[in-house]
Amino acid sequence: MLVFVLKRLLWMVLTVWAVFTVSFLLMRAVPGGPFDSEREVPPEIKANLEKRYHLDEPLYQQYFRQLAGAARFDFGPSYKLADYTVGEVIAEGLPISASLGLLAMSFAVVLGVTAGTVSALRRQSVLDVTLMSIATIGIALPNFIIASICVILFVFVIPIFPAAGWGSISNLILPAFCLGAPFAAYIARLTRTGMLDVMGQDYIRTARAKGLSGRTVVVKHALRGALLPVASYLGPATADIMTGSLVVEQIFAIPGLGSHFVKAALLRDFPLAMGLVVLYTVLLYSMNLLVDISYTYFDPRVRLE
Amino acid sequence: MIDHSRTPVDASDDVPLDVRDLKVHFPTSSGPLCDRRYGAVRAVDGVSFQVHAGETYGLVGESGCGKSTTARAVLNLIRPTGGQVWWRGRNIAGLDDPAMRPLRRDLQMIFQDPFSSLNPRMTVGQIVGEPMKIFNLHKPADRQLEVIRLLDMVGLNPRFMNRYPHEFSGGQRQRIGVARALAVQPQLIFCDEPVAALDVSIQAQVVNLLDDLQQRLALSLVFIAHDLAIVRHLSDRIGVMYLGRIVEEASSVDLYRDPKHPYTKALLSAVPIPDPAVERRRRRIVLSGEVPSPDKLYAGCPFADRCPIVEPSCRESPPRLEGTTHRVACFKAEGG
Amino acid sequence: MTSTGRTLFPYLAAGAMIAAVVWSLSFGTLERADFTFVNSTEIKSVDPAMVTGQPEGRIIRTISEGLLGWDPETLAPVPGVAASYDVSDDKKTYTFHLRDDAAWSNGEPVTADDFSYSFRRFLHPEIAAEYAYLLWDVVGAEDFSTMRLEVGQPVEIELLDRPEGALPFAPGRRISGVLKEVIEEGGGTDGGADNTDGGNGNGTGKVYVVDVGGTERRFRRGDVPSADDDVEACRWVLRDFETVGIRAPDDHTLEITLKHPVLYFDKLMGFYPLFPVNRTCVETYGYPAWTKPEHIVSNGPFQLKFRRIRDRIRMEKNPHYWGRDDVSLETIDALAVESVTTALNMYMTGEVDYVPEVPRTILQEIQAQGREDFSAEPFLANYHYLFNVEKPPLDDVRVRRAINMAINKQEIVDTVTQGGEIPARSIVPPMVSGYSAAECDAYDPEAARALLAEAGYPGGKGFPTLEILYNTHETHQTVAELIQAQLRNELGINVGLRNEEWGTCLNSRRTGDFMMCRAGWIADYDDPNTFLDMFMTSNPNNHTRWSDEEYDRLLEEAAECEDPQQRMQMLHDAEAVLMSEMPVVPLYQYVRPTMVQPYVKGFYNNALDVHPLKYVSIDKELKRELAGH
Amino acid sequence: MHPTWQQSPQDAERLAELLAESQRIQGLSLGRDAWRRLKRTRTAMASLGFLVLVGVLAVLTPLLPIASPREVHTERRFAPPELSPFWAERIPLVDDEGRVDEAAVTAAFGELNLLDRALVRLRVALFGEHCVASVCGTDELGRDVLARIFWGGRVSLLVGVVAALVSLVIGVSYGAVSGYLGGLVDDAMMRLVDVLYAIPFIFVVIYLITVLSALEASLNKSFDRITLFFFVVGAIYWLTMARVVRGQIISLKNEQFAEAARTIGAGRARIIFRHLVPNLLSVVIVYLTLTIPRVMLFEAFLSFLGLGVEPPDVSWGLLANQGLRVITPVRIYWWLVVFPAIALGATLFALNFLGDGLRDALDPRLKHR
Repeated sequence: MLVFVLKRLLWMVLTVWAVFTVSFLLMRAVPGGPFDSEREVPPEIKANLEKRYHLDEPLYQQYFRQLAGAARFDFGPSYKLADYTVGEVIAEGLPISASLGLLAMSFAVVLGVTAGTVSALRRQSVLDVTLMSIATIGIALPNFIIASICVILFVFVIPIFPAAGWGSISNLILPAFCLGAPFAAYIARLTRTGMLDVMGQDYIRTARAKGLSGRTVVVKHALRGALLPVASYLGPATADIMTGSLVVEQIFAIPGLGSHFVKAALLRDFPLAMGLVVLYTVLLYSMNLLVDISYTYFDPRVRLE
Repeated sequence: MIDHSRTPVDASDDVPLDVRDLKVHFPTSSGPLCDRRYGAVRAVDGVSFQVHAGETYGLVGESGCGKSTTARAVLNLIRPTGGQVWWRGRNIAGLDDPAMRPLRRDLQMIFQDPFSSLNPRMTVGQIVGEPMKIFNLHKPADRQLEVIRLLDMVGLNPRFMNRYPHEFSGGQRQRIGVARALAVQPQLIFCDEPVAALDVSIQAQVVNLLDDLQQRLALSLVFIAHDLAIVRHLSDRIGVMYLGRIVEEASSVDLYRDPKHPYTKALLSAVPIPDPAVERRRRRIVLSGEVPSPDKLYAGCPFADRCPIVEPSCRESPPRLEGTTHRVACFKAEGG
Repeated sequence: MTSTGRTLFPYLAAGAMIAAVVWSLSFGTLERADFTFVNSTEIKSVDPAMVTGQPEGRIIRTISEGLLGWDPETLAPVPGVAASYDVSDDKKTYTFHLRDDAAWSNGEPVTADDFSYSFRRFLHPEIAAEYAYLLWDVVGAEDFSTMRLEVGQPVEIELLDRPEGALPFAPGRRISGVLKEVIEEGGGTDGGADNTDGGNGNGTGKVYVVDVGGTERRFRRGDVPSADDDVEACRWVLRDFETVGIRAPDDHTLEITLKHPVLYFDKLMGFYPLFPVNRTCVETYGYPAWTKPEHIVSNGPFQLKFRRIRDRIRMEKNPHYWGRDDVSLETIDALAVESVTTALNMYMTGEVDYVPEVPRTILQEIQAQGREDFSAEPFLANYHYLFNVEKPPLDDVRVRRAINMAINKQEIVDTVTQGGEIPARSIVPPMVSGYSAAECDAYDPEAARALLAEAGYPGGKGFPTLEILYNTHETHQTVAELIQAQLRNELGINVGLRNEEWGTCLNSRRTGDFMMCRAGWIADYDDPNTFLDMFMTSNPNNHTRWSDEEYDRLLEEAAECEDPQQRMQMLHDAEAVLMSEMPVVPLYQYVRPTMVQPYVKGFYNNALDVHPLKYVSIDKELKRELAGH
Repeated sequence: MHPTWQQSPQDAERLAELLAESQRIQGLSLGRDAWRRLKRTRTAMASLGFLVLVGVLAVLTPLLPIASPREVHTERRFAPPELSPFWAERIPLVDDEGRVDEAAVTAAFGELNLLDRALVRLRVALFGEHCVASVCGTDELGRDVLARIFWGGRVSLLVGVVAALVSLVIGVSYGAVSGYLGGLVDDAMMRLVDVLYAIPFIFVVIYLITVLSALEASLNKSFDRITLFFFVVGAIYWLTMARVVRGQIISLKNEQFAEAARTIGAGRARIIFRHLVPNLLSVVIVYLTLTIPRVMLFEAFLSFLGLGVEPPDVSWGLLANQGLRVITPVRIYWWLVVFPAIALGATLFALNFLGDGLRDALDPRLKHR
């Protein structure tokens, strides 16, 4: 196991490097620079600006400069949030995104797995159809529409939550719900399928035949096997939910990382974009590593190679 | 008392399968987060045996002694760590899948678990017909007829060929497995505890089927079981395995009449004898101690810890399998 | 995974989730500030020299104060740190008299030296302020800023070592001298002008021969001590700031000398990039550390309390501010809320007091409701389409005019923008004070068709597909879609749309990869020049590739002109040229649809959408009353 | 070689009889068997019918008597749904001489291909210039929402199908191969997925657009941005599928039937695609039905970056995006949210039910339950 993890960490360094390099090249290949604006800066000042941020150096020098920085987790100052370094931006945003994301995720997992299991056990009953219909709606409606509707309902019609902001519990519930809803719907569907697959298998029949109670069979035997596809999905999903909650963040004015991802790219804030890319890669990679380890839990036959 | 053991076939010179000093070691790593020990499970640790043409060779031992692993290693389903597997004068040990492919026509296997060894998404006809397709046997038009013949041969109603495995009972499924193995007209079949997962009442049917087929088709069989009673019924010769090694090998008759290794004796004593009088008089040998973990290393006889007649000298060096027709690996056994 | 691991796994997973939930719930609630407003986006910086843009301006205006300020209603210059100022007869020298009681937030007085230092920093190439050109009308400032040097000119050289006892981020030791010669590395001398220094100072740089107090010394720019014995390393070689027209004869007097009269120079002094920074603070912590709330020293009516990225900037009253008695608010929150809908939601629930923008889709509705807290006042900004006059058939002025005449601007403002925007027929909004704008052709599809036929495309036959480029934004898209329909219907021209995200779009514009392109312009100060000079041949903002000698000449002469009325006439004439040549189609003048809670007093609409918060107060009675409803 | 493998004549006779009999029972492939069982599931068949209908309508949209999706009527902006007069509206499609006016058709529906033109002509022949009222209301430029839903469906359905195919073909094969081979190959393949997954696609998209624009300029020929969009979808949407499939394969390859397949000499490809992949179809199908809506919404985001549909063309994703702007506490233009949501939702419902039906039909073990 340790060997496995170490090996994967080695791979991670490689992956991060590859992502870094490709992203760097893409970023620089894209037209438009960080100091472009509707109001053209006089060329002399632009030259001063570029010099200040080392953008006048040859590309390979910039690459190695940034790579060296990245290796020390120091991406330098952000171009567009000039008072902060990339590190500070991430340090402020990540905990918020992470807590919101994990809250949404735990909500999604609990709700999704429960709904999926119930739905699978009562296959083709009214309950099943209802739950799965809700799940379908959750997937079909983009979460900004869910969020908009929630705001109208729970902020204006029944004023129980504040409209937006960050700080208190009441600020957190609506966004976490809206963020988690599509994921819950996904998980519900995946769980249901996995569950149906597993319930048809012989070891479950055997377990039933052994006289184990329905609950034990479901929880101890079936669910474990059924969650395998869910686990595969959860890896990237968790990375996404912790970093890509752009829309929900905007609607509820939450100062997480989500908006930075898009804005840094659109505004050509190279250091911030690089920092976020590396962060995301590491996050995604760790999540996938966790998923791979969790395979051995869900299916004991799986060996970590 | 009816003697179910069979008379040995003529010791022919035709020895298609010759396994020499086969070893399979699995690297171990344990502990939740760190590898405390580096070592290897010696699942198969120097197994040698020969299978004659048209012979049934029984391989017996407790669960986990390495019987299945031996079969898999011979068939190159897992990579042997060492040793040689001679098949018709060619060492096939460690061949990769593409190289092994032509040989799969000759060497087949029947699996232990009829429930998971059949693809649930394929019909019986597809399962049995697939090997023919792979090896391009028969004209495509004749294949269905061939499938029917095979199903008929293993005692299944060919009418069911469009059904899926889950619609069959365990015994029927095992017959499907047998038909699949026969589809390529093999010369040797490894039967990996083919009846262990079946009800006792069904076991006999399947064993009889195999016995019957073996004789009708002049197959060589390697029959693996943890139960001596079953093996005795259809084996010509029997090898007894303990902790990855063969500790005794003899003709079926000899082994039953005159077991020499204390482990064999213990195993035999557990076999019920269908005669109440004899059964009552019999003294059972109950082995003490636990089955040791195979990742432990032994300087001496691996059976020493549980052996009722162990002596200090047994723990010094491992015993070798000695003898000509009746071979035994025990310092205290008198030579066969 | 071992069996222990296997049994523990679900509990560990659940535990991690619960921990996250508990942790995320452990945030406290903030007390609402006296005045909370939506500031659209996270600001780039609070350093006046680093920023452009309205959100930044709102913050800097609140925590800092320039020599002059703007009246919240009329935008006329009002006293700031300078209690008064004199203008010389030739309108080239401004003398500002600083008040005695102006103080930094640490209690120290604000002196003329502070401004001199701040302007120097603002102009310095190292800071690379984007707005630096605002001060280039000051004598010598442009040379200083752009590192333009001439032989025989006094120069200052910043060495690598700092004077003893200097603060950690203070500049290096400076010596003054006279530039004798510039030697290009690798031989050859360059006696002429020397523009921006391209090299990194190592190897490819230049050697400056300077006469320092009678001895000739050689300098090369670089970050490490020079290996050459006879060449010294230095950080900067710039025009001597002593020769730049900014002087502080004493603590309370600041003298600024201009190259030529700039009639709006007093207004400029109220523009936030020209606000001062505290030298001690900057030199102690360096950028960006000095901008941290725990370090920053500012001189405005309020000071920074804390900042949370993309959440809020909390400011509180500066107890040392000279006009503290008239400042009513104690705390201010500026929220970085980007979604206009969210801003509206927060406003409607009373969480904020002022939103600078309202969703366009509801403007009609909200106007119909006749809400008193809503206003949509025009301000000095316009929306226009640029032509690339090098792309045929747009190189024909008749085609450009025909297109202009075929666009129904009234329909655009009535149906798309909806906020009461004013259809524009000139590039300078008519509301610019003291100016009468020159207008282009009015909407006349009949004449447009005739003109297009004259240009060789009767009924749009043979006219190639026209492409409109815009950066992705709902309004731009809808406007473009509408114009697409109008041109097709009126002229029979096929119009394609191309949307690009911001960076790509700007690049396409700059490289001329467009036919027609959407653009907008917001005035920095209340003067026609801010709109007109961007169409001069040499102006980098002129993406149309249009060039007209008469136009350039008129603007250049206007810049030198001392008589306001004559100047305005020249500008008018220039605009007339522009509007007959039509490299640009003015579409409409922006309005700023804003909402301000009725209990907010001292808040006025004005042409620059600037709202100094020191005048703002809260009518607590009314607020309670309204909340009671 | 063994005499016993040969059959005796009377045996042959009996077997021929059995063969005939078993053929009467009819051999069924998994596909045909599944189809037979699918036919018995009412919801699945209804969903299939609905999807076919939606597909046909999408193809035949130019034929339908609906308004233009792009004609701007600013005087009717944000008009709520109205039913009467149901048949009074007209769109100009015919010139003075009663022939179909190509310019007017282009103005109303955009550049059309030959088939669509033919359909429009047929429409004019059938319905004249009549079209139904704005039963779904109009948007902020007064464009008919019903027409926009129909024309948007053409794009979105195509997007969904392409995404589904991509993740099915590339994702499943890639994940299956990676999971089955394991070891270093698996590591390398999955790391590639990680890299692709982590590269910020905004830059990829902007870069692609730039390259395409340059190409257009040099070739003097314009490309459809929607084609490029399919490439982007192709590059992104198989990644998660690959991971999901890989996880399943890793578990499945330990099943004995996989080993059994090896003993009968099946090659890797055969084991993966004939033995393992059919056993994870259920997850694949469900995942597909989950991917399609995501791609439809993703398309809207990409058209923000200048990829995907170009206004005034429309897609469901773009319609859904309006939702953000029209739900405010001051006024809710509900029809701009509800009708596109119904279109999207109904399609997804049908997809899901069909998916469920398919997964059941493809799993022979569920036959008797």
